[in-house]
Amino acid sequence: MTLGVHDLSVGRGDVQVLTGVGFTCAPGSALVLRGPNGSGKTTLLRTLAGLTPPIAGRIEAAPEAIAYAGHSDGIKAQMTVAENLTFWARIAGHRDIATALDAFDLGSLSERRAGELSAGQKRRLSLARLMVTGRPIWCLDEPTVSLDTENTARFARAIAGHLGRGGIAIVATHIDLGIGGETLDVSRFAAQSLRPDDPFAGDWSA
Amino acid sequence: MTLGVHDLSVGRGDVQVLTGVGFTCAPGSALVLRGPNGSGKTTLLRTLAGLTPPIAGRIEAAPEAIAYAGHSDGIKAQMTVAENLTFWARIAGHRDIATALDAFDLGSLSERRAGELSAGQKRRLSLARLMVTGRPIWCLDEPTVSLDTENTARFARAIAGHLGRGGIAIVATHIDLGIGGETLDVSRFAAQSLRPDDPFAGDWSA
Amino acid sequence: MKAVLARDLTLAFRAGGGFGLALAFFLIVVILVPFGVGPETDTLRLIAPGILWLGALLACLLSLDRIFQLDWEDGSLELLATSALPLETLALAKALAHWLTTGLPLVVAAPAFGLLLNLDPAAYPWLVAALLAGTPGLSAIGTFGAALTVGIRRGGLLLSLLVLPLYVPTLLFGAMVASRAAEGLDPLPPLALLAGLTLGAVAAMPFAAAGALRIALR
Amino acid sequence: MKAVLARDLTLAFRAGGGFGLALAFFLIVVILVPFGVGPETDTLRLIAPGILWLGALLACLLSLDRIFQLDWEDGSLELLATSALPLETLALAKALAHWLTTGLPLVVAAPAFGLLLNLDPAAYPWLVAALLAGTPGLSAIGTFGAALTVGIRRGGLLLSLLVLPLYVPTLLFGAMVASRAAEGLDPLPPLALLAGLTLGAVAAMPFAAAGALRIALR
Amino acid sequence: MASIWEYANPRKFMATSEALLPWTVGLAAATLGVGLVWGFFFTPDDFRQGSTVKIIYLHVPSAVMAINVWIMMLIASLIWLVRRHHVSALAAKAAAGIGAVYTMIALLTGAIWGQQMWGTWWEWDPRLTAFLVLFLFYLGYMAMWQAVENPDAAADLTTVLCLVGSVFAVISRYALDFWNQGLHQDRFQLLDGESDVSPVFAVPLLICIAGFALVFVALVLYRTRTEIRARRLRALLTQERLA
Ligand code: HEM
Ligand SMILES: Nc1ncnc2c1ncn2[C@@H]1O[C@H](COP(=O)(O)OP(=O)(O)OP(=O)(O)O)[C@@H](O)[C@H]1O
Ligand SMILES: Nc1ncnc2c1ncn2[C@@H]1O[C@H](COP(=O)(O)OP(=O)(O)OP(=O)(O)O)[C@@H](O)[C@H]1O
Ligand SMILES: [Mg+2]
Ligand SMILES: [Mg+2]
Repeated sequence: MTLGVHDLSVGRGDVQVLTGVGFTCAPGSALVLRGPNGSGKTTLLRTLAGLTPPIAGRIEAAPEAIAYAGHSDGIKAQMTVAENLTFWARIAGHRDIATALDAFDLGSLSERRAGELSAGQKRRLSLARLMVTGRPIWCLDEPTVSLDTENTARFARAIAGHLGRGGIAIVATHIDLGIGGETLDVSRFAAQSLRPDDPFAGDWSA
Repeated sequence: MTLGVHDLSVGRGDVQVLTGVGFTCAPGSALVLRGPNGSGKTTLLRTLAGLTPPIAGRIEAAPEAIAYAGHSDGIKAQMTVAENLTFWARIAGHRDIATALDAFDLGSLSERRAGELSAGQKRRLSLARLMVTGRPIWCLDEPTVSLDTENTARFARAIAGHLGRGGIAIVATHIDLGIGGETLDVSRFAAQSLRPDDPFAGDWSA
Repeated sequence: MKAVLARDLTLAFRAGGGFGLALAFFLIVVILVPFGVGPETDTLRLIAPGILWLGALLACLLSLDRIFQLDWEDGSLELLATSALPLETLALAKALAHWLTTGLPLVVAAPAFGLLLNLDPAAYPWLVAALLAGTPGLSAIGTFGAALTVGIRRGGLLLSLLVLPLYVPTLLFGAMVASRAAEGLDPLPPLALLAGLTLGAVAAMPFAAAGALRIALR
Repeated sequence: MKAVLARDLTLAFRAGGGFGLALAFFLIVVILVPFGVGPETDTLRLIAPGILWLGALLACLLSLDRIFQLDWEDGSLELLATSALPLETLALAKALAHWLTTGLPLVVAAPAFGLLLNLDPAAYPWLVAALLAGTPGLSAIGTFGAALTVGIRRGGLLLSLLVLPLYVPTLLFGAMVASRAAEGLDPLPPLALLAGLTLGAVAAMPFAAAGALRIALR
Repeated sequence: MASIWEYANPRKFMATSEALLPWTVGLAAATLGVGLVWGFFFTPDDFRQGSTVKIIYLHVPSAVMAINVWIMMLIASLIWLVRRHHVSALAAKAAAGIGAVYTMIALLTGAIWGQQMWGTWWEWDPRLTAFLVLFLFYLGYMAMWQAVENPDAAADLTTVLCLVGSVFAVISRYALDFWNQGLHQDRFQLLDGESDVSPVFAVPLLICIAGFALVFVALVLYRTRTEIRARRLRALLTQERLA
């Protein structure tokens, strides 16, 4: 499974944020998205995940292959860590959550209510959620926010394992994650203009 | 204005997280809180800010001197950046938001609806909010999450300015912020036990 | 589908989940009415079926915004939308969970509340039958409304505004069943209409709701 | 205080703020009642004042959870609690904003809705007077309830449950004013009681609400 | 030949409507003026209803138009849904306010008339009720436009709403044909030979209906232009911000 992006334009609301984005990711490779605040990393990842329709261009990969983890994590505070994970595993069609719990050292927390976790513990849970989806392409938006050094290393190992199984990871970040992979500076594609297909834009004086 | 903390025990829910915490911060000094995930940094900061009552111990500083900025930022998505800031400035009893806007380079975003900001832009707004409170002691929980390098530097300058005016900053973080100051590893005070004043705990067999 | 249903039911029974509150609200409306309109037994008996239905409807309404809004706020809805589960199935599971936690308890408890309003004895079985036939429709229509207003912060009031007019036919026929039974007339025709309405709503809802969700999540 | 008031009003008028929706909901309840109880003019006239009050009360209720919940969710409430503004003032400003966006429109529109229910002509001025005297009390009590349930995710139904019993006296006297006027009796005594209730609620509420907020935020 | 869809381009629409607007306004004012003056001052009082009958010149045109406006909104929304023409969606949005006002006029005049004729302001008969529900749909429709941030999403969602509301628009017109009960006036056939309204009333009434329709056309053009300008303004502001 290869992810190919061709001449993609992405936007939020009325605004086109990036244009002409193109890259390919072979199985087993990671791509690190970089760029200053507001440059469009989140927008690009949401478009790849199929949450925002692209303005133009083509994404070569079934949306069913992509798992997305953004700022909000879909964790229910009233359910335990294990219950949360089990739910997402069942939605994905299987039931094994032990590997995911292990990968992020959540075993000892598995009976805790998710609402009682610290910021970093919650983040680990939402990364574990990714593993249970069983999807080959991971789109991660600042995944190591709130993680301490030990858990950042755990995350890097999880990514390495995923790539080793032929997966793909696209990761937006501001800090160094130590996962290797190519780096793509999204500000290269900056567009910051109105959507070109907006009929209310342009010069009306003529 | 000095911040003194003496033999403080803090907790969340039924659990005592830290005990015996003690430090003093002279005006113009910063304290960086460190510790692995779940070690109790957030809990300590919330207690200092007066949001959670301490289990035992003493905090020497009027709660009216402390401004807190945690994970949720109190930003109204429907109001513009300037409106949001003005509101907090008025609550604090003054009206100047220009300095705060400048400090975080929000001038060009000031008429944007806050809901349309990227993660890093929102974070800058919530840091700017701290400045308009005009309070001497800042309690910051992972303030540079989502900030790019340029804005992290801006943040460091803002802290330096605040300290220069005789302010105090207590900052919890996992990454290096470049603000100097002493470092306190909260895991030194780890307690992770039931609250000692819980009448249902202890050995009942006797 | 089963996973969603199980999760929603779990959440409803957990602290703050709101199970049983619909029932309590129903009870309060039924109790407040005599205060508002005066305690004359005859007037009460006359308006009892209508008030019971109105109470059920309002209780149902009040819990509608839980259906999707919570999932939207914590990001679950986006994740579910990108998951293997079709949104139609999701909407159906949500409606079913809503009915099980709101409609069903109302059906069971309604006869007891009928006592409070001096409902005619002959009307009891019909009241239950009508509620049983009507409330799934309320949940289905409500799920559609909830899908329309998801993503609008505190869309609760807007949701009511959109959904209540759609509840009019159900209310009309529902109240008619019990009041015809109380007057000794044949309550079957409105009951059949009621069941028809519900069937229609349940059949059409998943598609309409899924469409609305797709637009809202875009 | 002014800052909070201005912000809440701004938010109410902005997209999704919900201004006017209480009115729409009131209208809908008033319309639904005839469907439930049947369109006989005499019955309607009899229960009109009670139903109008019930409608106003439910409309008011539905918007209560906006008062503190939104501020709690985005963290504003914590920040306000640690700010220089006393929580008592905050509660008062919130109640006032709620009344201006919900109660006042209801008072203005009530006579028009009276028509739909065939309210007795003699009762109109008294209906308005009673609503004017009573709705600020509803907002005040509601603010207290909202403070009690803040922090409980989707406390809406629980909130209704807590607040509705407190609304009973207001409902009782409010409906009595209009119905006594319709029957040609002196409506002043219940009106005075109503005003007294409101004054009491408005005077006591800020302290009670602030206390509840302090506990909820802990 | 130029396709009719060209007018779905906002610029094209602005140009065309600018030329059309004065004519429509003039024509609307003239027709409505003639119809109302004729109806109010130059028709005899009814032998049974006295001068009350003159309400007919307000009630019937506004009631008829209230329903027609919804149907027009439905058509415009469907055009948006199928062909994604922004002007079409904005026209539907612009029409809603006018339709709601017409509905309100019909409700108010109907109520006043009812007070005279039936001795009651309001009756819960199927047609009147469906009409009132239609009014609620107008309110909900406008609230929905208000509440949704993204204009395209708002257009989509309101289209769904418009579709559902059409059921009630149809019922308020044809309820009597379905149930054949209720107090309200029967549908009279103004145009066929054996009209049950004498031509003395019918001709000015027809002129009034035409007047209300033209007023609607003028207002909808005007308001659609305003909506387009608002969108244009929004685009320009965004453009300026990004520059
Ligand atoms: C609040 C009360 C009333 C409401 C809501 C109301 C509403 C309506 C509606 C919805 C229509 C149909 C328009 C159409 O089919 O396009 C209509 C038409 C009409 N109404 Fe009323 N009406 C009311 C009271 C009255 C009264 C009291 C009278 C006279 C006694 C009256 C006389 C008529 C006539 C003559 C028509 C034209 C008949 C037709 O084309 O169907 N209405 N009204
Ligand atoms: N909901 C929205 N509506 C309109 N514009 C938005 C919205 N969200 C973000 N934007 C704008 O789109 C641009 C790209 O935002 P995006 O969130 O993709 O940036 P980012 O690269 O993820 O930034 P950060 O590093 O701060 O997270 C920004 O200029 C932002 O202001
Ligand atoms: N609401 C809560 N109820 C009960 N326990 C909680 C609650 N929030 C956090 N805890 C527990 O208290 C401990 C301290 O949490 P705290 O949030 O203070 O950690 P932290 O140092 O900020 O961690 P992080 O770096 O992940 O943000 C953790 O073990 C956590 O599981
Ligand atoms: Mg981002
Ligand atoms: Mg923390």
